[in-house]
Amino acid sequence: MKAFEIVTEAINPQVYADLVLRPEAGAVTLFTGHVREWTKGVRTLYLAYEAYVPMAEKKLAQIGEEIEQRWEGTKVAIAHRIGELQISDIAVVIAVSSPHRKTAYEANEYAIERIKEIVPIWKKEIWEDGEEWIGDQKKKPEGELK
Amino acid sequence: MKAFEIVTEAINPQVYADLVLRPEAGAVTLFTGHVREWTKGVRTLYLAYEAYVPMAEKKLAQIGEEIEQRWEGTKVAIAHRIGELQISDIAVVIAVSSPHRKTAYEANEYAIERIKEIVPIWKKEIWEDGEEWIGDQKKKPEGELK
Amino acid sequence: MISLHYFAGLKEQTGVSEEKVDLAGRTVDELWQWAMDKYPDFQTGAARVAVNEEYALPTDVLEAGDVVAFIPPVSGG
Amino acid sequence: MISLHYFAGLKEQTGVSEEKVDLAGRTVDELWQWAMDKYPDFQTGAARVAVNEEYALPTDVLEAGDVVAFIPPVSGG
Repeated sequence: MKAFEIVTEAINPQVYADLVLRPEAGAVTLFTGHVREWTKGVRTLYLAYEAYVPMAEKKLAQIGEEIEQRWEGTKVAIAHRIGELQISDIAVVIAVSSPHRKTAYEANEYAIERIKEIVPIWKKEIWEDGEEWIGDQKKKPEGELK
Repeated sequence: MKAFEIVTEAINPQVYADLVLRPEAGAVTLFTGHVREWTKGVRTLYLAYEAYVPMAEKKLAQIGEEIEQRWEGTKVAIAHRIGELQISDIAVVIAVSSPHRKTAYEANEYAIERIKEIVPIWKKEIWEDGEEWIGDQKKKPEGELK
Repeated sequence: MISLHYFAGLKEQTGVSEEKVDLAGRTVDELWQWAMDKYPDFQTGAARVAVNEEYALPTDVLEAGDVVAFIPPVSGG
Repeated sequence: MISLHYFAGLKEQTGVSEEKVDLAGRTVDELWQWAMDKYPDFQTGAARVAVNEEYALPTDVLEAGDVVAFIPPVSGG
């Protein structure tokens, strides 16, 4: 169990929430990103995630450091799953603890935005009639971010 | 297990996350508010929460309805624990699922703000040298909200 | 009769959590007058009043069988 | 020698996930020229380059033993 890791098995989010809890924490936010069945009217059968694992874990840890420096008193844990994921499976979990709740929300949302910018992980959507590597979510003008 | 409830035993947050998960949900935010040891330099020994239970559950459900009307596609579950709580115990859990992550964060934060406004629950802080019912958090100018 | 409920700090001021009183026909505002006469520590504005589990207005009239609660400033979360 | 890694869509274009090449002393920009010559589907700007697990600048010079990765637009989360 590392605080910043790429995993290949099902994610148990509570493990990461426990990892950030401390007596001085009044608030914990736990975000889980799930495989969604429908995206803009297209039905996803399943997803396949691939990562450049050592760099991805390094970048997840970097995001943790960015947060702990920017928001005093926070502690962060992040895991992302790779391989084949079915509908409703957890792809990513972000746990943030903080003395105060506002920070816990802000820092958690910051983490998911940064993951989508700098962490080398790629998602392939598999539909009934095809498949496609998804990328460049930030630049697609019509791009709908999960 | 109700989606909006006052409980007297330890809260298992995963139960409420599971309650809001659906195939169309891409994001789940889970907020847990914990008993914090230190507040403005004063050490808390433990907390005691009291509620007007039937009205509190009704008001939690109302907050859920407000959210599901304001943010389309969301689903909400909230539980608050009463009785004596020790440091790091979970006092409140808020689970929100949504097709999109931004909404899941916003709606979750809205829920905790509304709880602090309208839900008849009271917290007594017990310190080494005294105790006090806490109230009117919104009005205290120096009031530090968890 | 209507039943009155007190919570948290107010309960410590009254010494009771619940009592039955004959105030049917009075308004919420009149209930406050009654409460402040009986409990000198009570102060207007120190609590909201709920009737049958919904926040009430000062002009609302109490009816026999109502369940009324004094709701001091809440501090859940 | 340096090792090159390809991921996701780029890996499907190259047909390999990894290869060893003799490009020590070249810049990242020159690596791009080399890659576009070898793989006609490659386009400048279609990926970032990481050297030893950190994003690199076009002017960075590759050294023997470096681990280089082409990072197409990421889509985690």
